Amino acid sequence: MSNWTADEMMTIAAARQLRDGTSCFVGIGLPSTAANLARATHAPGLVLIYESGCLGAKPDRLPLSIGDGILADTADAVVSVPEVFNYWLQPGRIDIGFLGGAQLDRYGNINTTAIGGDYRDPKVRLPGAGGAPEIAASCREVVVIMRQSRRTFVERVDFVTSFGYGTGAGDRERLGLRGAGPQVVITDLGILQPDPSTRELVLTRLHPGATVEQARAATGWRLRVADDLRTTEQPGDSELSVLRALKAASADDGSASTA
Amino acid sequence: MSNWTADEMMTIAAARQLRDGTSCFVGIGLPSTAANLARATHAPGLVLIYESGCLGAKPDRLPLSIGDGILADTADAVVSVPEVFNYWLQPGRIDIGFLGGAQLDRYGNINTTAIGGDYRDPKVRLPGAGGAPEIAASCREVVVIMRQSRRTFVERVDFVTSFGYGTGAGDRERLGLRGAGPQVVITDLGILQPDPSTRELVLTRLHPGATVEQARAATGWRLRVADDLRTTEQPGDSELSVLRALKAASADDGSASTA
Amino acid sequence: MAEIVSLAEGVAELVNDGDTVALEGFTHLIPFAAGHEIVRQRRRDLELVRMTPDVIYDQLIGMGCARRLVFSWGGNPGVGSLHRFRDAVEHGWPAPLEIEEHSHAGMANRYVAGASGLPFAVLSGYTGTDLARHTATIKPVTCPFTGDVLTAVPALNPDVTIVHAQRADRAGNVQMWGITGVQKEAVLAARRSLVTVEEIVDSLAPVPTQVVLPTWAVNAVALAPGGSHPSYTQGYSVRDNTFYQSWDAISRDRDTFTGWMRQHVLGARRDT
Amino acid sequence: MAEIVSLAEGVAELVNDGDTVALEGFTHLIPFAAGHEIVRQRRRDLELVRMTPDVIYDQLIGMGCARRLVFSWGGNPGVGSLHRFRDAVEHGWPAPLEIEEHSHAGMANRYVAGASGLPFAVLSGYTGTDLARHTATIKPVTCPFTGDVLTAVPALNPDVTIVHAQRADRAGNVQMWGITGVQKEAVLAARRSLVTVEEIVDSLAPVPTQVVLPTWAVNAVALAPGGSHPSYTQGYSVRDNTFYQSWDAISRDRDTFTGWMRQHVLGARRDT
Repeated sequence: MSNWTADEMMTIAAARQLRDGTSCFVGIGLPSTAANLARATHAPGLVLIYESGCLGAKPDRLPLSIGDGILADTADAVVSVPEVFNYWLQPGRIDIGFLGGAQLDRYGNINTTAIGGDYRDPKVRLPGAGGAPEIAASCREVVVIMRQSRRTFVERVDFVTSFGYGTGAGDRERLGLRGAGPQVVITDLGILQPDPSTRELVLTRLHPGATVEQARAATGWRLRVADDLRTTEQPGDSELSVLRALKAASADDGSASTA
Repeated sequence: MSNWTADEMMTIAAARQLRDGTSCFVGIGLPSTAANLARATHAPGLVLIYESGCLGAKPDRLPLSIGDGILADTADAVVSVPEVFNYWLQPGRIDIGFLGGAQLDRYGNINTTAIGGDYRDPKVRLPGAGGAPEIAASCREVVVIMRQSRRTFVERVDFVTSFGYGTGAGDRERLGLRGAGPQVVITDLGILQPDPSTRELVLTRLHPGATVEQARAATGWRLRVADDLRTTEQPGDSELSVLRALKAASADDGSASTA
Repeated sequence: MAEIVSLAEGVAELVNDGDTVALEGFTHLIPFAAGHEIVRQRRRDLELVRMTPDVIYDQLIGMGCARRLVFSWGGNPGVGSLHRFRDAVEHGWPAPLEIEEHSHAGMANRYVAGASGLPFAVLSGYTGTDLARHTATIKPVTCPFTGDVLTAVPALNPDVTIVHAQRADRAGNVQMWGITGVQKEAVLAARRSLVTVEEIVDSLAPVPTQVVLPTWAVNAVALAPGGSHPSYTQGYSVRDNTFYQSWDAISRDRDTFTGWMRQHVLGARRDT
Repeated sequence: MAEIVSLAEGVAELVNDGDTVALEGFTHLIPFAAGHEIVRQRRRDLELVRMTPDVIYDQLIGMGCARRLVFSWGGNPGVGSLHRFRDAVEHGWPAPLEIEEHSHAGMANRYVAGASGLPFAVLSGYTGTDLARHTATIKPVTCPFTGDVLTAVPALNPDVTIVHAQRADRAGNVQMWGITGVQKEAVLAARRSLVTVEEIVDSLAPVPTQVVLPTWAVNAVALAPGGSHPSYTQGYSVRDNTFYQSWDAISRDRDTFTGWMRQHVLGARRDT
């Protein structure tokens, strides 16, 4: 099983970011796929929290929405939507916020609202915020998973739906945001992480077969490369077979959505 | 069954105030006894709400506390304590707030906090507020049941735990309180109601056998008597037998308590 | 006490042109049958309120029932865009759609404030985002004890809230379970409420995760079996994910959409 | 993840002298066994927080464990006074007791704010009462949208909250049902939490009206069958109303009280 798609590599690299025994607030689409892959492989004790109010959901197939019945059926507790945001997310109880997005910028800010034109008269109207702004603000750390392209990885997002590092170091602290922000961004080409001093996203890993040139070509700002750039470990057979089984067992095409 | 105690007359007169099909937020002790008597006689559709979170409780015996198991077992819904106060009481959904008290004044203000001395160093320390301040503020109207004496019916309460009409007409409106306030006070001697113009509590009814002189002697202010003073209808045989059966079936001595 | 009515009666009595209307149900229990009845009764100028507009509001918007939308996530879950919603926002078809946009946390708290009889709710949210710059109903509020600055959002009090539930008893007490989202708050926040149910039974046996709405907190209950399709009703039906995916093609083109609505919604009752 | 410990270990590890401690349970599920363990371990200078102090705090106060009490109703439900509480407030025996007094609505909202990670909560309450004049933790707050003046109360965040529940599983997930009062909020608002349970089981079958606290939201779980007596645990025991009534006579006199505590609490374990 030595061949795989870039999407599979991305999902597997994202799943590896989730440590066993931690709690993860899961957006739908790519994050949900990766989180469920992690649960099915190295992190059986990963606690999945969905904004529909399902705490500790253990789906055996990928849900298409954040409110599929399988999530409630398998959850440790089902609570109201106000409760999941007020009692569980807001106080900073949740370790990892796992988000996708339509546009991401140099400082990890995410746009899922509108692209082009003016907010009142946009060129492309996206679904909007959902739970993302508070997930990005309150989780101890944020993991982002997004396909990389010059259109999606931009110098500055057209609309800040979810705050990353704003304009750089110090902004989160100034705003008094609880969580540490986007600690890692996983793409179909590699992994970006914030520079400890400037908070600018820097390429720290390339997936097997991808090149720095590809990554730079797919990034809308002058992408810096870490001195110790490393290569992601290729997907293991079990990772691939479990991922393919999960997707086969679900109606989900894994398309981007952050409900 | 033509003989009865003043307490029985008081409880029966109070029960008669509760219309069928209305909702009633019930304090423990005398209010709970009267509310359950009403449910067992003329008001089978009376909705009893207890601050423990029991909505539509239908106890077949008198609970000793507002949290007895029989209340949860028979309720239409059991909700959290924050919810019963925030979603059910506060918005003014509940028709009648049914309260007791240790001290009541000329304008229907109730004291269940402290008597004599200073608040920080009281002569007698009472249990305190419980749910009463917001019950008195938010229910559409308030019914008070209290044994009448010069010690308990005073010119001005030592401590305003639950606001009635303050210092008279207009105070509730000035404070923007949702409910209409204490519309009727039932005692072991008769019934007092607020004067429509001044809001001073006036004797409008005497229980059979009681006299205006007794009522005045048991009141700490110059008690005014309504021009159309009437006599309470005496307890019916069924009212008495049901009340006695309820009390026999319960551990409750009906002693004052507003938990 | 809730009145047991037909769905057509319930919508006719409770939903007026120009009303602020909330149809809630968080992926689960979305009241599609009621939404379709609103389309059939040709309500206009509605201010639609809903956390996740979903396909149901895509249909109401595309049929020209809406003047304004208050929401926090307007997509087709797991599929992508709501094309009628986008067409209204991007091109003003069939009519311009004014939007008031929040986050889920903000919308949930607005319903909580509405249900609690408070004019506003406090949360720690929107910080650093552009939402706060574009949405007038997001303001700072200062803690009188610590001086911390937090975010205030105003209460939502719809003229009418409509939700779908598993069942009601003959007295009009409503019982729902599974993912119950923000429905209790949405009903308690509203001036009037209509609940559609899968069945009306003699008595409501308690169920884990249940939310019970006492009959005296609801205006009307209407029997509408399958009334949540293509959403689902736990214990009665499963989510029709295939329909949600097919909606992408149906709704992408104005004529295809209109034809589909004429055939499946307007044509679904003879009186239209 | 919650650790399964003995009650003695749990109290020793989680409750320190000088702590702010909340033992909650609204008539139902009052954690008496844990309160008695606190007395046996001779904790001192505690700030006790509880909506309804009840007999459990009458015992802690009478045994000199408390420096301060934050509460909203300090009586013996259906019986009358808490004599040890009154003696401390009226005569400073066995030590002066500082009090911070609220209404139930205020206390409940203070726990809600604490559980929500907010510094304060907003309610419409205390209006016109003397409580607002004597309690510093009640302040006005103005709605930034309507200008309405409401009431603010600060969050409660106990150092440790202790509650009693029906059962837990071996992973430390906690399940309680019946009247669950403000326990979820009190546990989530606290820095540390201990839950005593009637039994520890392999798996938690869902129960109507249940509240589940996931193991990762609790610090420690201790087996304490009958640990709520003379309160009760729905499905396991009934409220001992006779004891509540007899407490009136036991607690009225200082020596009778002390003797009773020595015999039934201090003497109830050999290590004292």
